[in-house]
Amino acid sequence: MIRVQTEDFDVSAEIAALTKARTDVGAVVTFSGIVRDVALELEHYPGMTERELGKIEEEARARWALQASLIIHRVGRLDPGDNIVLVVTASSHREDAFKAAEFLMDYLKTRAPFWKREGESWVEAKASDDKAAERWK
Amino acid sequence: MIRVQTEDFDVSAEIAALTKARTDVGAVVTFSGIVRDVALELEHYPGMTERELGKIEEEARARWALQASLIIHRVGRLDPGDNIVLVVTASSHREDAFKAAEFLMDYLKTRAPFWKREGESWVEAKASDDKAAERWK
Amino acid sequence: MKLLYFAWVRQKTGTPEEDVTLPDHVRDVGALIDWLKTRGEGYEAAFADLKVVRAAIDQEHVALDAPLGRAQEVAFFPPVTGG
Amino acid sequence: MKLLYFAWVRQKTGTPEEDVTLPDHVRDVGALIDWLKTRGEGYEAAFADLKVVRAAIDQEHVALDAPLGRAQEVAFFPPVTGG
Repeated sequence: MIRVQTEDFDVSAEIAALTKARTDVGAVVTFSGIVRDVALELEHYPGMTERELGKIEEEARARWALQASLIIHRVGRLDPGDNIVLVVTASSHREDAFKAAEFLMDYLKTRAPFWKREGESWVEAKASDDKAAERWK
Repeated sequence: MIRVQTEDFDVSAEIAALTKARTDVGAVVTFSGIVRDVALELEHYPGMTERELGKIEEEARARWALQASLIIHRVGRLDPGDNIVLVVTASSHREDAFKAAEFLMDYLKTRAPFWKREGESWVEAKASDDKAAERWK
Repeated sequence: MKLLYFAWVRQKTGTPEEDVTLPDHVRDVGALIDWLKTRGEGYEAAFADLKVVRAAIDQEHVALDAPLGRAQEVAFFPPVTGG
Repeated sequence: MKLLYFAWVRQKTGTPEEDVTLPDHVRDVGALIDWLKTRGEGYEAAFADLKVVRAAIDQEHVALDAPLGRAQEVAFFPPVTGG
């Protein structure tokens, strides 16, 4: 599942929704990205964002045995301490849940059309993110 | 932080407690282990459990740049769908948070003195868990 | 053809989107960029350093030499920084 | 010396813990196991297959040939299965 939203999210509620009424999920991994020292404005490319996130999720589910997965990305103004992004992966086995969550984050960071602005300056893309994404090839 | 308890835990509340009033945490990874099809009874070695978990956490914090970490393990009777274990790692960088959480789980699985019983039969240790722990050496 | 601009590319071109009719010789993204740069200082500034410009055709990432084909929507933006 | 047993080791010995006074010649975990096996069928069953028995001295994992030294507490249990 994919959601792009201005509202915050609740990690426990999202885990509960994904695992509700199932007894085949043994491992749930979540990644939350949080705004650090400086407030951000998050811009995105509506339409393409959902397509890219959908493709990334599909790719993760082709590579690992997941019972459920979720990507939520917030847009708009975000203050220090605010949540930016949530990835949740649910599997029978912890290794699949961990690997898929890392993959989702690495691909999201390098492929999903979001841009962060801090005050007047746009955040620059990091070479380390490209490198992290490379390892899944 | 280490907790061994019979009560359930709330992932969001634990994340909030770890990251409260900080603006240096950019990445939070959680792992929740959940009971699958069959109810469990979890036995442990009080005293040694806390020591082992403490050592495992200390080792993780020596290896990766973590701002905070938490291990909660439940004991007693647990039904399908119930939480068993929670690991939370908070870092400025996602790679540290991910690696540390995986490490904590791999070491916990092979070193922390807990034993699971399903009905009358004790769950057997898995060679795959030993192998997973080996890679951190 | 619909053109979209995001982040500082949008700020430099001065518009989030526009509809354009391309000259016949503009058949790939590179040629489109060259043509856009003739349209004013803002465009020249936006496309001054192509190492930091990315493109998408119909909401799919493409290289800057990709053919336009029957593209309905072309977008230009900096390397992404979400997550 | 205090001895502790967990999981099926506890079920087989029939006790979760006990205090014992060891003969002088019992100086390592292996010798302790051999001595315990002389104390009855339950102990014999608990220690029949040492591939699946683990030990801790004073709450630290040790190998089955570790010296007892000044151990106050020795525990026996199957490979752990938490998490």
